Amino acid sequence: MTGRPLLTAENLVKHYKARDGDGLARAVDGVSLMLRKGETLGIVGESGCGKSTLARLVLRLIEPTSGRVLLDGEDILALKPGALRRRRRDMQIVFQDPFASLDPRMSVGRIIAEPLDIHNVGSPQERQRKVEDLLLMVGLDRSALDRYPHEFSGGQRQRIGIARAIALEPKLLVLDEPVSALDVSIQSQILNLLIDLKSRLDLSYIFISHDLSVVEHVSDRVLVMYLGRIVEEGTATQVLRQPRHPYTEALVSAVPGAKKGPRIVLKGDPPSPEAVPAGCRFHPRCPKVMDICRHTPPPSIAQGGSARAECHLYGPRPG
Amino acid sequence: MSSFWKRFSKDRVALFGLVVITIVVLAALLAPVLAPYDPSEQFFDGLTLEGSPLPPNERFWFGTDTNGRDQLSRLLYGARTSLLIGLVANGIAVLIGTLLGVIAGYAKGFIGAAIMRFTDLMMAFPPLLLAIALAAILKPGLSIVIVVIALVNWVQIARVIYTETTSLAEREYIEAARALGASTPRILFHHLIPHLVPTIIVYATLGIATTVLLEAMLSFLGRGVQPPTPAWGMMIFESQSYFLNAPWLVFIPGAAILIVALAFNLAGDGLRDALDPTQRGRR
Amino acid sequence: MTETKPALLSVRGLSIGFATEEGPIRVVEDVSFTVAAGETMGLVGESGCGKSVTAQTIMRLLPSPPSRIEAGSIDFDGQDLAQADEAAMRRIRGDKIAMIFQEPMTSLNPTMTIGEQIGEVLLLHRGLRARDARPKVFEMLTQVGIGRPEKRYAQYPHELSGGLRQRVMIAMALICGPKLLIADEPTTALDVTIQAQILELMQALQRESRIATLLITHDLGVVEEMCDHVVVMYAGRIAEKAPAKELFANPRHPYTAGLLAAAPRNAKRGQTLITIPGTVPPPGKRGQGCSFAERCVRALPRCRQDVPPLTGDGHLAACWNPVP
Amino acid sequence: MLFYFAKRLSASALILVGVTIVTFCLTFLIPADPVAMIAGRNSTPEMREQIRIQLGLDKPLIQQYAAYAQRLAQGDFGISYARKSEVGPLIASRLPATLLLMLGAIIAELLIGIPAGLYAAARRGQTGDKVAMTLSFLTVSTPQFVLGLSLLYFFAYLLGWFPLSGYGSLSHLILPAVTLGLAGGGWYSRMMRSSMIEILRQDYIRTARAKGMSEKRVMLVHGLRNAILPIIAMIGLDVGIFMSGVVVVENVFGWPGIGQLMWQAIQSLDIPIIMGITTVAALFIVAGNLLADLVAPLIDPRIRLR
Amino acid sequence: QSPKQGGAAVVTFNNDLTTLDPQVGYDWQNWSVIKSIFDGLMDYKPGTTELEPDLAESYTVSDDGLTYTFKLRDGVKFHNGRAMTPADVKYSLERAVNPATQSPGGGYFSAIDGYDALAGGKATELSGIRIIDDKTISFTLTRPDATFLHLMAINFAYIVPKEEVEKAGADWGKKPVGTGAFKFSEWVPGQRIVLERNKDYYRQGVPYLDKLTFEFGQDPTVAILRLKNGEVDIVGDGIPPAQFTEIMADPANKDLIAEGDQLHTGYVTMNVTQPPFDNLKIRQAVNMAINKDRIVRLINNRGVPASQALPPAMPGYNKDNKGYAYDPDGAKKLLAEAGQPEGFTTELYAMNVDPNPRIAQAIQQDLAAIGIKAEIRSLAQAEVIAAGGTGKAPMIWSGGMAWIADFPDPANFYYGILGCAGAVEGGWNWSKYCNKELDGRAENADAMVKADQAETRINEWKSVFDDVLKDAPWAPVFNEKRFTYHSARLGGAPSLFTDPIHIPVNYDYIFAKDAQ
Ligand SMILES: Nc1ncnc2c1ncn2[C@@H]1O[C@H](COP(=O)(O)OP(=O)(O)OP(=O)(O)O)[C@@H](O)[C@H]1O
Ligand SMILES: Nc1ncnc2c1ncn2[C@@H]1O[C@H](COP(=O)(O)OP(=O)(O)OP(=O)(O)O)[C@@H](O)[C@H]1O
Ligand SMILES: [Mg+2]
Ligand SMILES: [Mg+2]
Repeated sequence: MTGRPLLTAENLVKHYKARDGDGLARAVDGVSLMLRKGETLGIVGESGCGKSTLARLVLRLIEPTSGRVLLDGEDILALKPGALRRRRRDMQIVFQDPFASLDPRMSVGRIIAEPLDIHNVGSPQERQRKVEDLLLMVGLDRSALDRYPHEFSGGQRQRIGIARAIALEPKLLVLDEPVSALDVSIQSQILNLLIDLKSRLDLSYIFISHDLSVVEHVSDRVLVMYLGRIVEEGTATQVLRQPRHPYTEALVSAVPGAKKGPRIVLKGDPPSPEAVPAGCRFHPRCPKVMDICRHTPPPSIAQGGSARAECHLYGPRPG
Repeated sequence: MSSFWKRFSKDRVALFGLVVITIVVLAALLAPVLAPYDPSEQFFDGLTLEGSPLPPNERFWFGTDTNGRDQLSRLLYGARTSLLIGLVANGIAVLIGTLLGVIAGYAKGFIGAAIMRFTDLMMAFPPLLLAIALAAILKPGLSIVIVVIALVNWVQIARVIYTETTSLAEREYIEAARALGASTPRILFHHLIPHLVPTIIVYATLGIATTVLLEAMLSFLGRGVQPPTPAWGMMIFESQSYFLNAPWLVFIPGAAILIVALAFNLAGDGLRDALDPTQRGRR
Repeated sequence: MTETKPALLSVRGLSIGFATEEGPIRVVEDVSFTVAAGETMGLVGESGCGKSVTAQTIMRLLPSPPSRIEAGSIDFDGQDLAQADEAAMRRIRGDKIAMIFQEPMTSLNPTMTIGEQIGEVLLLHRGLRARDARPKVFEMLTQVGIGRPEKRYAQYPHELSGGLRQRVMIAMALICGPKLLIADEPTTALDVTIQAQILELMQALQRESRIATLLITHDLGVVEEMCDHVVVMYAGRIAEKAPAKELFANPRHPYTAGLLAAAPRNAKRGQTLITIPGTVPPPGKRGQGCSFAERCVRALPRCRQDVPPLTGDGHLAACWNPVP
Repeated sequence: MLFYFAKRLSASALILVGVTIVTFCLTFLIPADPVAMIAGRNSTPEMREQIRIQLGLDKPLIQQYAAYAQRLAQGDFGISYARKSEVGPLIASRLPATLLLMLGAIIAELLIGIPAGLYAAARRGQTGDKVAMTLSFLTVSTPQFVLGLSLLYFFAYLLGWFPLSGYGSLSHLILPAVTLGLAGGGWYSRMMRSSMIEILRQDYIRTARAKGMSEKRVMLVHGLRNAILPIIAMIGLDVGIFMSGVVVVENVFGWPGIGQLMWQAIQSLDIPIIMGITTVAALFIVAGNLLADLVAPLIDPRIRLR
Repeated sequence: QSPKQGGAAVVTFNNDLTTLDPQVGYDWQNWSVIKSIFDGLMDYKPGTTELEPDLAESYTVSDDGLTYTFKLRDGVKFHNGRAMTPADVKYSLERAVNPATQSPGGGYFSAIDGYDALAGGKATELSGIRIIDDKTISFTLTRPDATFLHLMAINFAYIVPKEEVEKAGADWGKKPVGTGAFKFSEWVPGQRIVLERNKDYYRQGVPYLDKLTFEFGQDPTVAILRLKNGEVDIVGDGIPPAQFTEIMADPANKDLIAEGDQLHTGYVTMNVTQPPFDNLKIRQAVNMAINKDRIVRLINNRGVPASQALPPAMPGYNKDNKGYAYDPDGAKKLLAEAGQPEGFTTELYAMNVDPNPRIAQAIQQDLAAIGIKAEIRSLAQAEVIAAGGTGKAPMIWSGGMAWIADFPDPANFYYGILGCAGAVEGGWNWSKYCNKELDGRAENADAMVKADQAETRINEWKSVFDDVLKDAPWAPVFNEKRFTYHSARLGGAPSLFTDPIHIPVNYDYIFAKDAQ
């Protein structure tokens, strides 16, 4: 657990032009993170909190408003387009939606071969063999080669997406909700596959999910995001068994069938990144809200070990 | 490929379209063999004593035109011109429209805006005037006709393709391709254009008849295929005022255009379905 | 099964087929269950096992062709819906049986205000004009926890968050006071915190009005919290049927047991999860015998030949070799 | 919102300037000598030179354009070569007829396209659908002159339901409007069909059905509003497409619009008229697109977000 | 049936009327409408080409032929009620010549003294016109001009009231006020022009019609249907070729179709200044190659093969000159003699309105038969005229733009289209044929102004045209005949419906049979 850093992101900010009016959507608003080699970093948070945006930012699939991303010490954001494309060999992504992320007009064989084609890996025969190996590795058989995505179930498609992502043997694999669209029985198959591949191929994961139990199961460390910021971080057990931030507490208690004490039902909807509340962004929904929360953004406060939480509860109280 | 053919050949309607196209193409190619007469020979007895064209009869199966020429021969030879125009001119228009539309839709930003403003400009321009003016710079001839028609017709296609591309570009699999390190041309040609094929086919087939008719308009204005070279559109256009008195002059070439257009449409639908893997074994 | 309350909905031997290009397929086979007034019945199972088809068939919402009720009856309130004509169904839909769907994002018409869409139900079944329906709509909006209904009335779906939209869907479903509510994965698309809100709302509404509910989900956690009885479906058939508590404490069908075991929350962190190998066979590729046999660790030779009947007393399972 | 429209408006203005430049250049490429037309058969070279100077044709092109643009900005389209009268009022006097015809054609398109599309969508895959779609394809491919004369012959001459020619009443409008709009109607029926089929797959349609709504009502109340959007966008473009059509249709039906004027101007290469009409047409095309942009959000509120 | 006063008639045209300004209007369509609104000093007897005084009561010519003195008629009033005076005559002619008017006919009056000064912008009046008293006006010419009386009968010399012209300004062409048989009443742009009977017309008893409506934008095919329906009385554009046979064959139409000659020749010009048509033999070969009979059939026999430039109805037409007979073999021989046995490639321009492209194609085939490959340039009228004016076009088929005489005199068929004056850049002599010797003989002929010289003059013209034919700058093809189809309601002599001067119809004398 003490590998050297593979990926570092510093103070990443992504502001979109708001879809409505001329305001800003603060999709990601000052996020720093660090992923060590061989580690799995889990990111949880509600829909719209900026998880996917963050994932795209660290892969530079979108350009950040500001911030820095270092992969193996190299500044990804400084790369020229051509160099960036070559660098993509080292960083890959698996998307949430196995239906949307595979080109419906490409055969599975071509889909998996595409990264090899793009990066000109080996001879055509070698590629062909590699594609077959990859299929086997993710638990599909050769007959899949000439078939098309729509002929597969969600779980199988996700396997295809994973095969495509690992084809280039990347160092970093970002998994953006890879199992959210899958059935429980399939979900466990894919999670097992991911855990297995990680050790076999020496991968490091950023694992995004809104399912706490899944994140807890696979992650070494966990970040909790709320409205574009990381409100809590720490080891998986720390964060999910002893949540410190009121938001994490609510999140953990809300899981149906979890039966860990009384359920905390938050009032109201998650506010949109186009109208970020002043002070602590969570204060309008926070059951433990204090006066200070309404105007002063909380600092990030260490919680023992590597854990931190952005909450006034743990800060010096005024007066 | 073979599976494509298997699926296409199962579509009986499409197959019918293909057969019709094949027949027409063959007829065009074999015109010198099939045509009973020289298409530009104006028979002295090809007109009545009063100078009216002859209705279909034993000697002239499809009647004669207003110059006393054999309509059947003109139809056969005209197929060459009209198919060429319908396919090539329309094809080029579709090509230009697709490329510009897809680039504008995917590139967004300045390039996209520039292309779309240019399309808007072209759109705001009566195509007829554009055709006349363009043709005025260039000396008339078949290849010029093709170029002119292509330059006039791409606009609408570009618009439609643009709109469709902007929505396609949002798809996750496009982003997936970028994440793999795919270059822009690769994304355009491997991931975007294949999805535009249905739209392209619709426009390509719908454009055939209009293109053939636009050629007629150009001919009328002295910018089209030069007489006495026959072309279907021109055959209709020249004699459209005869349609009450000598209906065969209008309806025979008209039917030819409609049949070919319809055949391409049917074959196009079949092609579209056969090319679409998601249609395999689906209703 | 000891039926203490009279059945409001009683599905018997329901089989549903689809006509496809590759010939007819049987998607739901011999499904029977009852929902008593005021009761919440859970219907769980993997994607594609036929939950939605069953639910939509009760509402007769599936277009026919291609769908077809091949056998069975659907007795609701003394009427066999399987035989009812379209006009009769129209009177029942939205009035006596209401339905809410999984995707609150797409289940509302983007070009109509939510007020119009809720009020429309009253227009259809009570003949009220939009003006007269308004106060009732306001009332309903308040009831499902949407504040400032005057403002919300004129808003369009895209102006609302997912949780609010699902509340709108619930309001729309309940405005005519139906006897049966069919909720097809009502919280699947929502965040946990919002899901918690909606589930609480549904529980509260049920406590008040005692509407019988058929709750479809694939989340066993939700079933555990919400349901009195549970039906577990697999590949178009009922695998297990039992009171909720009994099922979770003591699953008898290997499939149910596998599902429960596969959930990560029940596993040790980082360890290999228990899985059910393979996938659900799609309709049309379901051979003879038990469809689960291929994936089943407890399969016997017999399982591949004969379809097991649903047996048991109160806790029923369709298995030749049930978990003891 | 306002900003968005200001932007659109300025883009439109730019397009119009572009159109005037292109038109101006193009008309100079057309090899005709207006002076010879005006001066007639008995003119002397001196007279012709006089006329050339009067028309300003002796000046460099740039200067001519500048003068043209300046006059245009003041609403002055110049003097027709053949008619010796001002082009502006000439076009203005014809414009209402053409606009009326286009409006009629748009209504005809919608009245033909939408029901046919709905019908085909409701019966997709069945014979009715196939017949409707084949017919729609044929309408797109039929020459307007032939169509116009056929309609005229049968409905006006043989049956006498409509006047043979002229302008002024609704019954005059129907045949030309149908002729001009039929092809578009065929187009729209295809668009309507495919977008309706797409819409009918949407979840909210299922919701509507679950409310106990009849299929007809589902289609008309919930489907139509959403399915019609792509057509709205197309209507904006129609004005441009109609510009070629009105030339033919107005000639067949004796409709006193700018199409006739354009045709005669092309014949006599009356360049001020050609330029004037092109500019005015561009104005209307741009306005049509703008209008479509304005109408779309009224139908689909989501579009306001842009 | 004898003519009655009253009733109305509807005439249709496909194209809009461009103007009703008599000094500007110069196409066959507005030509005759103007004739019904305005008058000149001279006119022709209805249905004939016979000159007679009109607004002039009488005239005298000086012995040297240089001074014409006209005595104006009494009681001629403009439609605005004012009496016409000699000042109006002077004003009108000056208006025609003044370059500001941009009159296409100003050149006709070049013989009047002071023409050059006014046309060149150096004067504001024609010094040759003198008002003698309030009924008399005289014209002094710089050279004798035998066509002068004809010139006083063409539209450009029609009398307009100055105050109305100035009041209307640029709109004058849309609000005409004349002295003619009909009074302008209404112009709905693009739709119709309505004329009313001028009750104060100086000629008693005419016109017969109370109202005359011209409808525009009417496709002739549709107009024929409307005529059959009784909505239209005269199809101004004539019978479309498509319907011609059918209409002629219908016995019901027997009395409804008037047939008459026109002062028209359709011809092919050959640019004599450029090879290969600078070679006489080649021009003659072309003349012999064209199968005129076939072309006449192509136009439904609505004409007769032409042997020479002048049409048969024109004074000076030489009955004895048979022209070049159809003789492809002879033509081939001539080509060979000219050193072009294999033929050559050239271009044939034609106007793109039916039947001209068809005629061009017929000519194309005939030329191909002797080895000449002519590519057809079928273009808008204006483009053909431009190509002819610049001399760019090797061959032009004149149809559609061809010479219909402005007045019935051979001179009118010469200077502009065959003489040196027209053979310049922008001129209408598309052959660019310029024969100084013939020009001189023509001028000599036109100097014969005395009544007793008339026959000599015509004979001289005859010889001029015979010599033109020898040089073969044109290949005359046919002389068109006019067929006018009118409703049964209209009455009048057939010659009125094919009036050689009032084309297509002399509206002043036709009448409505159903007039009350
Ligand atoms: N192109 C864009 N323009 C404007 N706003 C955007 C854009 N893309 C994303 N956003 C906004 O940024 C916020 C974060 O989006 P993001 O997709 O990162 O959320 P997420 O946490 O991944 O949510 P989910 O769980 O639904 O995937 C959202 O509120 C979204 O509306
Ligand atoms: N129109 C149709 N034609 C053919 N097969 C269909 C059709 N609709 C549904 N099916 C099949 O019926 C089966 C049951 O579908 P259903 O939607 O009921 O599943 P579900 O249990 O609701 O799954 P999910 O959890 O994904 O909603 C699926 O295998 C599906 O492929
Ligand atoms: Mg996301
Ligand atoms: Mg479902």
